[in-house]
Amino acid sequence: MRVIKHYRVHLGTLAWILHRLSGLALIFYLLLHIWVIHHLIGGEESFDGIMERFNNPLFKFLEVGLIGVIMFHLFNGLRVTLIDMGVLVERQKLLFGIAVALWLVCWFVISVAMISRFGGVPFS
Amino acid sequence: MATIDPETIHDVEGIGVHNIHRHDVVIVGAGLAGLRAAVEASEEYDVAVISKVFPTRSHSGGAQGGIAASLSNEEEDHLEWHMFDTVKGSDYLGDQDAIEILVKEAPVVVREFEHFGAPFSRTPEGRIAQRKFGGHTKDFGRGGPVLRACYAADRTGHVLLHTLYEVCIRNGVRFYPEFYALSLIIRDNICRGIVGWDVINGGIHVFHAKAVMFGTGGYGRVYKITSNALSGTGDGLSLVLRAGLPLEDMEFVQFHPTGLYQQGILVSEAARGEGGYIINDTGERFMERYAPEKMELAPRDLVSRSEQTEINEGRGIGGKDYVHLDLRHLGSEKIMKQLPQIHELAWKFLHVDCIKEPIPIQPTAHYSMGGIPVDKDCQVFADGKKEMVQGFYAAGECACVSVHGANRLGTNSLLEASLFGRRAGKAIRRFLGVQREFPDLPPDAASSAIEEVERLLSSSGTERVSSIRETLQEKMSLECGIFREADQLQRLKKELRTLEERFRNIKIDDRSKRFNVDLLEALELGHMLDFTEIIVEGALNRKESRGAHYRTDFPKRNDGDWLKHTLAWKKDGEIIFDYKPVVITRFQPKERTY
Amino acid sequence: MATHAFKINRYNPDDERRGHYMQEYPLDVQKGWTILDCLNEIKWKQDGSLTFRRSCRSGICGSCAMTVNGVNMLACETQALTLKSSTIVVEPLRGYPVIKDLVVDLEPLVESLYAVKPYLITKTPLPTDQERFQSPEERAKIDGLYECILCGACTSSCPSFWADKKYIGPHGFLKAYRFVADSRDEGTREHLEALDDKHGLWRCHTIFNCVEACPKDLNPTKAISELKKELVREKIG
Amino acid sequence: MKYREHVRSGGAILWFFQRVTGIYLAVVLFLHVWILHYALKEELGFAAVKDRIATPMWKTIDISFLVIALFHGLYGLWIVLDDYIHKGWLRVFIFGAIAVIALIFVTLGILTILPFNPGGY
Ligand SMILES: Cc1cc2nc3c(=O)[nH]c(=O)nc-3n(C[C@H](O)[C@H](O)[C@H](O)COP(=O)(O)OP(=O)(O)OC[C@H]3O[C@@H](n4cnc5c(N)ncnc54)[C@H](O)[C@@H]3O)c2cc1C
Ligand code: HEM
Ligand code: SF4
Ligand code: F3S
Ligand code: FES
Repeated sequence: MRVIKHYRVHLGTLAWILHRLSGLALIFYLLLHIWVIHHLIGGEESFDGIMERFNNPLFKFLEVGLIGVIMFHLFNGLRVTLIDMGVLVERQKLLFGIAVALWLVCWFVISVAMISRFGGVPFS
Repeated sequence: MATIDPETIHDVEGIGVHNIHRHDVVIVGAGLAGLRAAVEASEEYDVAVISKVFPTRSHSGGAQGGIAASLSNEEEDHLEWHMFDTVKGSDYLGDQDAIEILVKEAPVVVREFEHFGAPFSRTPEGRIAQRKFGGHTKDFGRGGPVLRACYAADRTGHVLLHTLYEVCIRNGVRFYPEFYALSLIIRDNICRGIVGWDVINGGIHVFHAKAVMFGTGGYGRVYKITSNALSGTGDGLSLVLRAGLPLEDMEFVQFHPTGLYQQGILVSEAARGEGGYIINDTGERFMERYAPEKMELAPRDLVSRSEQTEINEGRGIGGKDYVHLDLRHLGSEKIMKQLPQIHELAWKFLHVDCIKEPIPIQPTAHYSMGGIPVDKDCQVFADGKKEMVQGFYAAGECACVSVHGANRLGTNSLLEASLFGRRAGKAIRRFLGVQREFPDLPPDAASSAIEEVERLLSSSGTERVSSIRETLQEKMSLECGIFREADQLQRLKKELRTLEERFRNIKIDDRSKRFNVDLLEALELGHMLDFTEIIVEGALNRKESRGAHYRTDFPKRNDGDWLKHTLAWKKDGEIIFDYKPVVITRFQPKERTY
Repeated sequence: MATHAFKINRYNPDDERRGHYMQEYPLDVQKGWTILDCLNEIKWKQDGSLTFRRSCRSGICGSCAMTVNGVNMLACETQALTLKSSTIVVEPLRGYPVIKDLVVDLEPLVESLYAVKPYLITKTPLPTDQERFQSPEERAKIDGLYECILCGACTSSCPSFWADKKYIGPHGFLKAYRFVADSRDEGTREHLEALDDKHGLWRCHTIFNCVEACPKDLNPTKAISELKKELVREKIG
Repeated sequence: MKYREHVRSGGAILWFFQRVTGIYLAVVLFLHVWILHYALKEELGFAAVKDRIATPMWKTIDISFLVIALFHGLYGLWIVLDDYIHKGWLRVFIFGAIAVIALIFVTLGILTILPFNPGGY
């Protein structure tokens, strides 16, 4: 009905949208993951075989992305929890900045560790 | 908000309107006066409040400085001192019996506000905090300024209005927000209700009541520079005039000395109460020359006149029509704690940081001392003096009890609105204890209102409402402002006639029924034109200077001829004057110096 | 004296077929004009049918909240030139039903206000001839809460409200907390009742749009976080 | 004006739980990352995983991780849907579906973790 429905995306909205999307992505990943792992209890060979298949650049890339999603949701989740506890409510933007900084640092560090060592399946 | 509760709708044969609502009490106006009466009456009766704006949008919410009561929370104070200041402030035109009630009940009213939940600022001991305000003094004017104005930072009106609204919700008061009162139904001196316009959906509604109360506020909007809201158009006054009732003391219009330059938006007197200076182009605190003792805290009429004199004599800042309000010496901490809203206003509207710069100010039309003549229980006089209209009450700025006489002291009007609103509520309860029946509704109850709306909606002339209104405002500011003179007023009188001519030839762009602000502005202009004539003729008629009314051709107060209230009717387009004596009990008129 | 283009949402309920559309008005904006001054100028000089609410024009009555260039604000205290844009898009508050042009139906706002029992609830008898005492420190606890002008800018900016029209909204929460935080109030339970609700506090996802929108610089999110804690404390001990 | 109808939600405890589980997940996730990518010295493979999971402590941790992650995630999913879906029957259906999913996947996960015994496989 209305012509324009644009509302400016403030920092808080951005954080919320990303948190929502990352949360949804994670729950679907988790379900998938449990399903896959369940099928692996067949024994050592199939497990390692599958792991071997995951050990290629494409899956490494996807995994790095996954770590990014998890780490964002984690740090923003902690930000939200702090705000709920009444910590730094008036400085939420600063808090978001801190969360983003920690997110990027952790993402980077873990990704480097992951790529430089071996293919691993998170949640295993 | 526009939903109608079917329970309140009653059919009455032969009245061609959408709905008829029946309530014991119908109150028009949701400012402090209206809501305080609603709180009182709703303890016992079914009360409806009709307001052209949503209740908390009423103009009372804009009041900043405080509400007067001699609580002695901060220092010694007495009822008698408050009474003396009010009488003297009124330039001895205030009725002293009414003023006595005002000062006596003030502490009760303010404490009740606290009991209702109003978040007043507090003293270190936890009592209601008080500050200084212009014209309020110790020891019958012999001492310095007294701490008498009870306040909540500089949002006093806002907290009182919201508190009353909240108590009304608690008491189950029925609100009709965004309903515009079109006419009063008075026959044989008995008030039977009002006719209203449903702004949101369009349509005429009749409100049938045993008692009607008006708290419709002031009319600052007839001036160009005013502190009043855009809705401050004094509608109630012309509704009363049109019902054939008189108005009292309309020539007394208060100009507040500190309006934001060109905007008129009020910088509360609290700014001076907290110690602000007013300075002219040469950096002089010129109030030294006009009121050596009270300086900036002299009453408003005096400070405004002094300011205007400075401006007229070329000592405005840069020769322009404004002076400076300087708060810098108060320091940022005090400004942010006690006057946060002023800081915000100056910043948002003038881009002035009052911690670092002085604020450009000019006098601004602020308050109407006159209004609907009522007795001490707020019942409206049919003849202005003795005879009463049954079931019709008025309180607040639209009424004239008269406690402010020729000039109101700051903080006395929030007090008046709530205190007399409360009295009106009590009087209505007493009245309804006796009057158990609804008076009959005449079959033509709504006809004049319907006619008016239809005429305006179908008007197809050439004049814009806004251009007539602008001319009116400019002329009023120029020729019936702080300084008045016979020639100017005569000219203005003629001008008003042409404006009325032009008004008959208006066109409105919006012909729809729903939320038609164009129609409302036309209705409001009609009201303004009706009663400004009385202001102008009253000013012309009163050949003396008293309080806010200053005639350059009669610069002295003249108690011999003019220590009396003006009553004015409008009959067949002509204005008829009558007078009534001022009630003087304790304080005999003296020369008024500060 | 820059020429601005005002793009204003128009809607006339009598012309449902046309529905909502944007109408453009050119205007020479003068220094010092607020958005409200501009709208008045358009209404008074160009098109009398343009409809919006206004009253105090000094940011205290709450009438003129609307969406300007995609953000909720009070038209009367926003300088047009500080927007630094020559196109100014003005829309009615989002989330409320539109009555006409820029005027929205605030019934939902009032309804959720009523829901939190927005008045001081006391049980101990009042002192006679005296105010209740409240120390300046206790009084300071409701600073940042009592100033709300019920303009609706906050709730209308909240994505949770866009999704759920019955959401009580930040203005309701702020009002509830204004009483919960008041040392004189003895009705915490009553105020909280409506908040622990399907349309209540738990619908707030800490988005902070309300804080960004509030023209009085209040912080509903802070009030909300206090209320959530209060409710959890009540449930869990 | 009538007061609106009050619809109880019991949201307080669930809301609180969402925070607590979030914090728990944060701790366990870091632990997880640490074990996988830093502490583990050998190649990440079945053998490594098996030995770790076989201990009772890790079983407890992993099962709680599983249950709590599922709770947090699925309740999170419900929060999101709750915002946008207002039709009564659809809500009941979705809520039921989520509960069923929760049950299935908890069972599935536990069936995966439990069989790991020091001597098993
Ligand atoms: C900026 C400013 C600051 C002030 N500061 C102070 C102060 O510090 N201390 C002090 O004591 N006084 C102060 N005053 C004065 C004081 O605020 C007013 O005199 C007082 O609030 C008037 O209250 P009221 O209830 O009579 O009317 P208002 O609050 O003006 O209410 C009028 C009501 O009538 C309704 N109404 C009007 N016409 C119609 C109609 N046709 N149909 C339906 N409804 C209608 C309006 O909608 C409104 O609800 C100040 C005034 C201004 C302008
Ligand atoms: C790592 C630590 C985690 C923390 C600290 C955390 C924290 C949070 C918090 C505080 C919320 C509530 C947001 C709100 O109500 O507004 C939330 C929501 C959510 N979380 Fe997590 N979480 C974590 C991990 C996970 C994981 C592993 C998943 C997936 C299984 C997940 C899925 C979700 C979902 C779907 C939501 C709902 C999103 C929304 O309400 O917008 N979270 N999380
Ligand atoms: S909290 Fe702020 S934005 Fe919300 S209604 Fe109150 S004043 Fe307006
Ligand atoms: S924007 Fe809405 S979601 Fe919460 S923090 Fe404010 S109420
Ligand atoms: S007109 Fe009152 S807040 Fe804008």
